[in-house]
Amino acid sequence: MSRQSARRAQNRLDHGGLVDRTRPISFSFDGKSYQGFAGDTLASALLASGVHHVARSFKYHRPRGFLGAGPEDPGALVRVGSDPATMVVNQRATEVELFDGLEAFPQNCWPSLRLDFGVVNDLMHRFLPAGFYYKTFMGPPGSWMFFEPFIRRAAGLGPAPSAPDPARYEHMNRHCEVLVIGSGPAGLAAAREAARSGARVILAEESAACGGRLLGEAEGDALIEGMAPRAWRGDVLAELAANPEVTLLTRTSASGYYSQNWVTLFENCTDHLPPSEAGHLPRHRLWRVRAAQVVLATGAIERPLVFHGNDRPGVMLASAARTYLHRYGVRAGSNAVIFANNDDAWRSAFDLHDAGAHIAAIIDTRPDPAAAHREAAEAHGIGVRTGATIVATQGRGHIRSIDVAAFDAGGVTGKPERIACDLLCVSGGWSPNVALFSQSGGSLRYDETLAAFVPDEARQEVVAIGACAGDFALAEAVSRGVETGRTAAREAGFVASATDPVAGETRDAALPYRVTPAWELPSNLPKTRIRAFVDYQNDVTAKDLHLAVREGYGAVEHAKRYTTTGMGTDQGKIVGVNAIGVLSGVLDKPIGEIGVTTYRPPWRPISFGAVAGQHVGGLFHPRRTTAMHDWHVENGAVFETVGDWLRARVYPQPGEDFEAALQRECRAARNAVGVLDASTLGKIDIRGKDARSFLNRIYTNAWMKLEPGRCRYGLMTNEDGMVFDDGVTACLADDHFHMTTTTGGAARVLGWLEEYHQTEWPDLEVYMTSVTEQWAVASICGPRAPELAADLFDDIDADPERFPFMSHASGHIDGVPARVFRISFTGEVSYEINVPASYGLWLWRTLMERGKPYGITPYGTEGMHLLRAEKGFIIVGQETDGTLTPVDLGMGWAVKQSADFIGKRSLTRSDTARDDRLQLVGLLTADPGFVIPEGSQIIASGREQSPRTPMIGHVTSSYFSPTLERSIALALIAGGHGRMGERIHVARRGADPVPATITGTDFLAGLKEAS
Amino acid sequence: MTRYSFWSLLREGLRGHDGWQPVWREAEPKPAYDAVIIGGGGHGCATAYYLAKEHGLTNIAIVEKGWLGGGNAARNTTIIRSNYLYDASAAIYDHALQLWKGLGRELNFNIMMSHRGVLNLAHDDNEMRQLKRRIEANRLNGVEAEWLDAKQVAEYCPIINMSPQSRYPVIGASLQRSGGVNRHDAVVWAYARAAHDLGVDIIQNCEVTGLKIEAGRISGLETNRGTIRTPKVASVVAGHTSVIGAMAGLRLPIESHPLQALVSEPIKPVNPCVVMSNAVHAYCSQSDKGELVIGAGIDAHLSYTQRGAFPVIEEEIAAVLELFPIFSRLKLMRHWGGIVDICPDASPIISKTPVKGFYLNGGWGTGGWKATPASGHALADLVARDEPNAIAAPYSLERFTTGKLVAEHGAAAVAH
Amino acid sequence: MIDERRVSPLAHREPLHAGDFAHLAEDAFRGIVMVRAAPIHLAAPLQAVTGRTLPIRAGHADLGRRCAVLWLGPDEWAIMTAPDAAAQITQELSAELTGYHHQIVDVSDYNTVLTLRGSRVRELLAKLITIDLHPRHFARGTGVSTLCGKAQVWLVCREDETSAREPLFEVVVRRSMADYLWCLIADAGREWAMPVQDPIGQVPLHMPV
Amino acid sequence: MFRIRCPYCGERDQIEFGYGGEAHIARPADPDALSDAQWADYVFMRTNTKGLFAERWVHSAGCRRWFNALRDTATDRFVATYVIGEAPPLPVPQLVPGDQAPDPAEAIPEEAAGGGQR
Ligand SMILES: Cc1cc2nc3c(=O)[nH]c(=O)nc-3n(C[C@H](O)[C@H](O)[C@H](O)COP(=O)(O)OP(=O)(O)OC[C@H]3O[C@@H](n4cnc5c(N)ncnc54)[C@H](O)[C@@H]3O)c2cc1C
Ligand SMILES: NC(=O)c1ccc[n+]([C@@H]2O[C@H](COP(=O)([O-])OP(=O)(O)OC[C@H]3O[C@@H](n4cnc5c(N)ncnc54)[C@H](O)[C@@H]3O)[C@@H](O)[C@H]2O)c1
Ligand SMILES: Cc1cc2nc3c(=O)[nH]c(=O)nc-3n(C[C@H](O)[C@H](O)[C@H](O)COP(=O)(O)O)c2cc1C
Ligand SMILES: [Zn+2]
Repeated sequence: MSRQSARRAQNRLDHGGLVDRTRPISFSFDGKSYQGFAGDTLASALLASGVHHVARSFKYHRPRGFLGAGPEDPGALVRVGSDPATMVVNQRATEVELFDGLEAFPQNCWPSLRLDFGVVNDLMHRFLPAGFYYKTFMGPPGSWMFFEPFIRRAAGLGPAPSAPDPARYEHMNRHCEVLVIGSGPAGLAAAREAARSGARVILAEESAACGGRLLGEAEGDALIEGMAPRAWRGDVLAELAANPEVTLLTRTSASGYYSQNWVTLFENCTDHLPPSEAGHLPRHRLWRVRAAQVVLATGAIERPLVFHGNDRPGVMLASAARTYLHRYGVRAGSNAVIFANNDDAWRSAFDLHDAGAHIAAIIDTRPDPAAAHREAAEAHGIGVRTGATIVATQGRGHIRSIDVAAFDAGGVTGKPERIACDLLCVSGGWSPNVALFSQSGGSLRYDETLAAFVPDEARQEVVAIGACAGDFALAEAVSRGVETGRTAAREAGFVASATDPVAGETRDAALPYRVTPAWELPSNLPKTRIRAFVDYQNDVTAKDLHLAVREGYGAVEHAKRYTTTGMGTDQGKIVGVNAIGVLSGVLDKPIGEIGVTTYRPPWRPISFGAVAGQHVGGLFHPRRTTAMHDWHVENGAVFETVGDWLRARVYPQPGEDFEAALQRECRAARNAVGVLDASTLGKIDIRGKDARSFLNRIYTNAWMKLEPGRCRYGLMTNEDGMVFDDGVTACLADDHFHMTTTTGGAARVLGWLEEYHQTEWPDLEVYMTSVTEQWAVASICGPRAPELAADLFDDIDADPERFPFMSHASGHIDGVPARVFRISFTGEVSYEINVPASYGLWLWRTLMERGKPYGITPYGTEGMHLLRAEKGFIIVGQETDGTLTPVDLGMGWAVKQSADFIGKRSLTRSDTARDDRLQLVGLLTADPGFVIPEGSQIIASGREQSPRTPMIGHVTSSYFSPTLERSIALALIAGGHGRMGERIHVARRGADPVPATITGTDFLAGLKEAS
Repeated sequence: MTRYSFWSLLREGLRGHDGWQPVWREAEPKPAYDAVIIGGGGHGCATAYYLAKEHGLTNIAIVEKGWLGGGNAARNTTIIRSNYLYDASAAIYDHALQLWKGLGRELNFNIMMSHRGVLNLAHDDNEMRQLKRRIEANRLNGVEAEWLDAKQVAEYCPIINMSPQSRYPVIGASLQRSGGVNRHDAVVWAYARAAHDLGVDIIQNCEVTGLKIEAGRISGLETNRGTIRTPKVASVVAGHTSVIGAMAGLRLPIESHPLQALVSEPIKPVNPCVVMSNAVHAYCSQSDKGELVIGAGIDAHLSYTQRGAFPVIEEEIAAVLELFPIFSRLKLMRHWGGIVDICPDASPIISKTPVKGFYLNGGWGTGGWKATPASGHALADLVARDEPNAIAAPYSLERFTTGKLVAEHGAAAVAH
Repeated sequence: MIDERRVSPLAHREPLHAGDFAHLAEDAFRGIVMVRAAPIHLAAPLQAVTGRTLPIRAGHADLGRRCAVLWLGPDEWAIMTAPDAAAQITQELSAELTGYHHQIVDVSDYNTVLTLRGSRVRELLAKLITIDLHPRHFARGTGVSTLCGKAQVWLVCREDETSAREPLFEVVVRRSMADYLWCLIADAGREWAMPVQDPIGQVPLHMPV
Repeated sequence: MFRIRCPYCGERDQIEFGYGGEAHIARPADPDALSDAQWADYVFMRTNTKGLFAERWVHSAGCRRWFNALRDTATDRFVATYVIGEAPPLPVPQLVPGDQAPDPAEAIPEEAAGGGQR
């Protein structure tokens, strides 16, 4: 141990607490190295070395120390780590566990913790009250844009990380009969009893060790079931550990309480370990627990008092001082003042005194503290001031002294007296930790005697016990724990003893809890100078709350939002009730009527990583590949994603660019044979005697007469009459169909069919089953496709005469079963060959080999798009956007009049039947070399107007057609079907509109006529 | 009303801030008003303000069942943009954007309107095609919008994951530079203060429980604080539109869904703009206080609880980590939900109804914040004149009967 | 003998081991047949063709060594069988059901089966599956349709012929999601040092300039 | 996150289900006989009840069956689930005027409770 740190660890006791003095740990803070022990937090270790000032507050950059000793602490936020990928900002020093080599840094200060220029905000504080920014910076539109960056830079706490996180995170789903949250005496007793029934029990404890307040208090003559409390705790933990149905989770906070007893638990798995010891564990784990019964034993949180100067480092909750003492063996000061409005806090004076500290004074705002305490104080030689308050404190980075004076309802009455101290223990009473109870939907009630909100009516299967329920006595906590554990197990259907007596007496070391609230304490200073902090993180003072009320923001939710009280990373754990108390004083309204602000999850900040779990990076969303994928990769395909599918888009050959490859592929399909991997098309097997009538109701066109062996193209519309999918369906037998859908629409269509069948027409005898992935599909097309097909099939006659367009056949290829459809999306003779998917790669390789003599060329989705555009076929999702009817698309021929179908009625609504709707047409630019950018808007005249130019349509697809050797485009144009031959213009940014002529959509037809 | 300015702040600073006046004073409901606005959210307060200011109707009241601005106004992620596809949408949202620009000054309240730019990312060609179509339509409609290629995206927002290996590689984006965010609560307070200053009664904790209709015409309303007589009622209650509609016997084309949002802990400025992605399904900006403000899709089920299911939050965060892997160690600080009123065509309703004197403003769904000034402006005009102006006309209830929907789905697939 | 021309969805993956804690492998080319019919019509023919009893309640499965029947819905079952048996079962069952409304589809190529063995498999799966996997609720003989990560799967718990203590879990997944699921499960097994698996699909995409 | 009782599979987590909106809206037998307004009523208009509400769900990741549920949309409490074709086990108020409807959580006998109870 270096001399420096030896000297600095002056506040460490040589015995007591859970720290392991045989395992020293070195760490650094703000560039200086220190030593602590295994079991320390960063806060306890720094306190042991006499360090109080560790942070700066949000707005005024005031020095902050340790107010609490756990997750409730609002101010002691640090950055842990220096690597841009693994550092963590805004960590509570009171929760960071020490490990060897830990590096922590102050944040929100510049250039250093001690000398922070941000302090100008503090000097200017008179001009920067709550909401000051609403009242200024309102010049011309640009003025806020000028000031905003300064405000933004001054705000925020820690710096943003700058490199991706290498850590892993995961979820864990669990079901249990009883979930116990919190492992104080109440939670331990409940978990033990529930577990004895054989029920599955999860006990979640936020801290590194179980025991709750048992760890933070002197044992005195307290007993639990006849044993010393820590020994009892040891026994219970051993019993729980031995039970295989118990999951005991430490460093695990219940973070959210959702519907039907679904609770998330946030487990820190490795943050407390040096990186070398983390092994394969995830960094954090989010448990997603469904519990039949939940027992909330989350304890209570002490609150500070609201008085001038209450925010200096060295001001600490009375209970936190005891926790540092008894759990960590650290005496947080050597000359302490205790300032409280309740009897409980006096224990800090006695415990610190017993630990060798000098107690400079006990100040109680009440005239009548417990007589027993007063006697004990006298016996210890501690001066006591009752009916008094602190009117000011001194000390820059650390408290040096306080001024105490008598007061009454009218204000300060006596002359202030200065008392030196290096620790000020404050207590404004205890607030049951009701956050989770409230999240569960339970209501709260203000309890006048406890001066706190307590759980009232539960809305889910949840019970609050112990301090969380406002039962602050140890005996009560244990007996309620025992009883609740048993009932919870019974409610969950397990047998738990109703009568087993507990082993022995339980009694407290503390006096019964008595408090007299004093929400806002007076000072003798001029009002403008008083700064009594309510929210220590966001720098909200009592005065800010007064201002809020004066300005009409007196409703508790308005006050919160106007002043930002409770909106920091602590979410007002410590200060929430104080703010309400202050408001109640200003508004002169009972606290119960003011109410609380809404408790929202998470109870404590939890990492984004844990929330996302494994589902990030390569595992974010699946990428689906076809059976032929490997071939595409080996042959240099570039891909695109369609839905979740990866599809080969073009296959550029060495030296070829995208466009050249595309043109080559399309020419091959028109002149020889092209082959496309069409496996991703949705496929649905539909069977039943009513299958036909079912299709007739689903598709816009007629299906009653389609013969077995034949195929038909169909459109589907929703009830609004708008096209949402299309595809070809083959009739395999009179009662048996093979439907295809778009790649992206497969799941939706199957769902659609099932929905209508199950909910509207359950009387129809029809079953559907997805077969999308049963079949791998290679589609060959082109003038030489029949020759290749003839070579290929064992037992199907490929001749287009005998195997005509829009028919199908089943047969074999080299003995492999195949379903072949003579359908075409390119205008060329095509064979869509389906084989069982495991043969997909084989089929593809076979095609490439046998197709060589015919000039087979694979083409990708881009070629497919181009080829079909030449033919004028639509792509749902490219030509359509959910606002087009079959008629708009020029497919009125596919709309039957004979019978109803989904969406039919919508087509005749007055606005849907109008003929000036957008309609699908072809476009030929005057300049055949000019390819219109897709998405271009179409205007009537050759000049844009100002300020706005009316639009008459837009371009949906556009290519350079290798077949026509010119550009072509598909477009939607208002009333387009009636405007054939009309000249329109395509608008362009920064250039003149381009003239083009409206044509039909089938560009190949034009070609045929011309030739 | 004390005017807010740098100087008044200075003066009050020296005197302990004793001189500030209430932004509005609580009013007791009067027995009768010339018009009553139900709902004290952004749209309701704006409506009252414009009614008073532009139409001189000052004997009016806003009745709010809870605290002013406590509905979606309090909960929204404040994304403001006007680059909508259709003419009708461009007209109203751009009108709003123009009004936002001078609103702080007009209302003498800094609403922190930050025109920091909104990026809509494209991850595949189809998205690119759609965005380009929209940008072109915007341009011709006189709405500011531009296309950024991948390199420009990386320059504009350097923290976006630009790896071509990622599941949703970024291939470009549309950018509206004048889009941005503002301070939601301030907007409500500012409108309320200005309306109050013009004589409007602002009545909180006053829930409308029934409408009085006589011979097909509105004559007043019932509240938990008594009956109010009035010839004109405008319902501006967002998620509760169907509930008020039912009081007039109307079934509406609206479903109310939870929409959730969340904030991270505050950090120093890192995200310079608003980033939205349809495919990944999330959006993210950073507030002036430093929290990342994140949102995404609605919960599928109907609910009035202002709560949604946690998996939506999980997916939202996973999506944000796809766009910004560097955020993984940041922490979720709070998440919450609002009740949004979804119309089938993702466009709002600003309409007369079969009941004379009863006007509806609703169906803004996940994206009505940005419209607040224009929505209030158009509704005020409708209430005053009993005829929709050009901006409101396309948003009548009739469109669901005739089929003339304003289908902005394509343009608004991600909630915001 | 499996036809050598066939390629299974996970042919590019080797079995993974994480000590005794978890083993992951593909059981390729299993025969799988989807059956839809009314239970009263199906029970006897199923017995006749496969020798199995028709499970009629959610979560129930009749798991034989060669042939297993899973309840998937009130009129929907899956038959999982040997690689070469599916076609025959399809035919025979269709024949038996002639005259009744039914649908029988061979989906052997649609799916593949992942098998998981080892002492921590329940825990591993619980990272990805929300149903209750405690042995009291998910014992041998249970089969359900549920979600595993983002993949829809059938999860079956059955006797493991290689271990008396631990059951064998089968996860049936559609072929295009198999690689995703494989990698996801391997990642969930990281805790027990299961090797890292990179998902396929890291391929060149066309990036417009 | 809800736990929903599928009438076929029992209780499963919400993520396994898809939502289908208001229940018991029968598709008109003869749409052509309807006026534009009547048709619009079927396609677009919804009760959107605040309170006890009959709605449709589909167990999409499980048995793929559609079913109906009664849920209180003001509290998210599930009251019952039942198969398609069955009448709701409790009368479902249509056009609930605001919050004046009796609080269904109070009005519903415990034994009618389905989802949410063990
Ligand atoms: C999480 C979330 C994120 C969003 N993000 C964006 C975004 O980024 N950009 C965007 O443009 N939009 C966004 N929105 C949508 C936007 O918030 C809303 O469209 C808009 O705020 C609705 O208008 P409002 O402000 O008037 O509504 P509200 O603030 O909800 O006002 C309606 C008021 O009516 C009151 N009311 C209801 N019933 C009664 C009654 N019976 N009697 C009296 N009063 C009643 C309510 O209490 C409420 O105060 C978001 C919404 C949510 C929930
Ligand atoms: N005399 C007094 O004035 C007074 C006041 C309050 C408490 N107490 C004492 O405190 C004890 C109360 O026992 P208890 O068991 O009710 O409470 P406890 O405070 O002993 O234990 C609560 C436990 O819950 C944990 N916890 C809180 N929130 C959590 C979360 N979200 N997730 C996981 N863990 C969480 C805490 O870390 C803590 O360990 C008794 O010993 C009682 O005498 C006394
Ligand atoms: C843009 C925006 C920023 C917010 N920032 C914070 C914040 O910094 N701290 C906080 O606690 N809550 C923040 N909130 C959330 C509110 O506290 C609150 O949850 C929200 O207004 C919904 O209200 P409720 O939770 O009271 O129901 C923010 C909300 C919005 C809309
Ligand atoms: Zn089911």
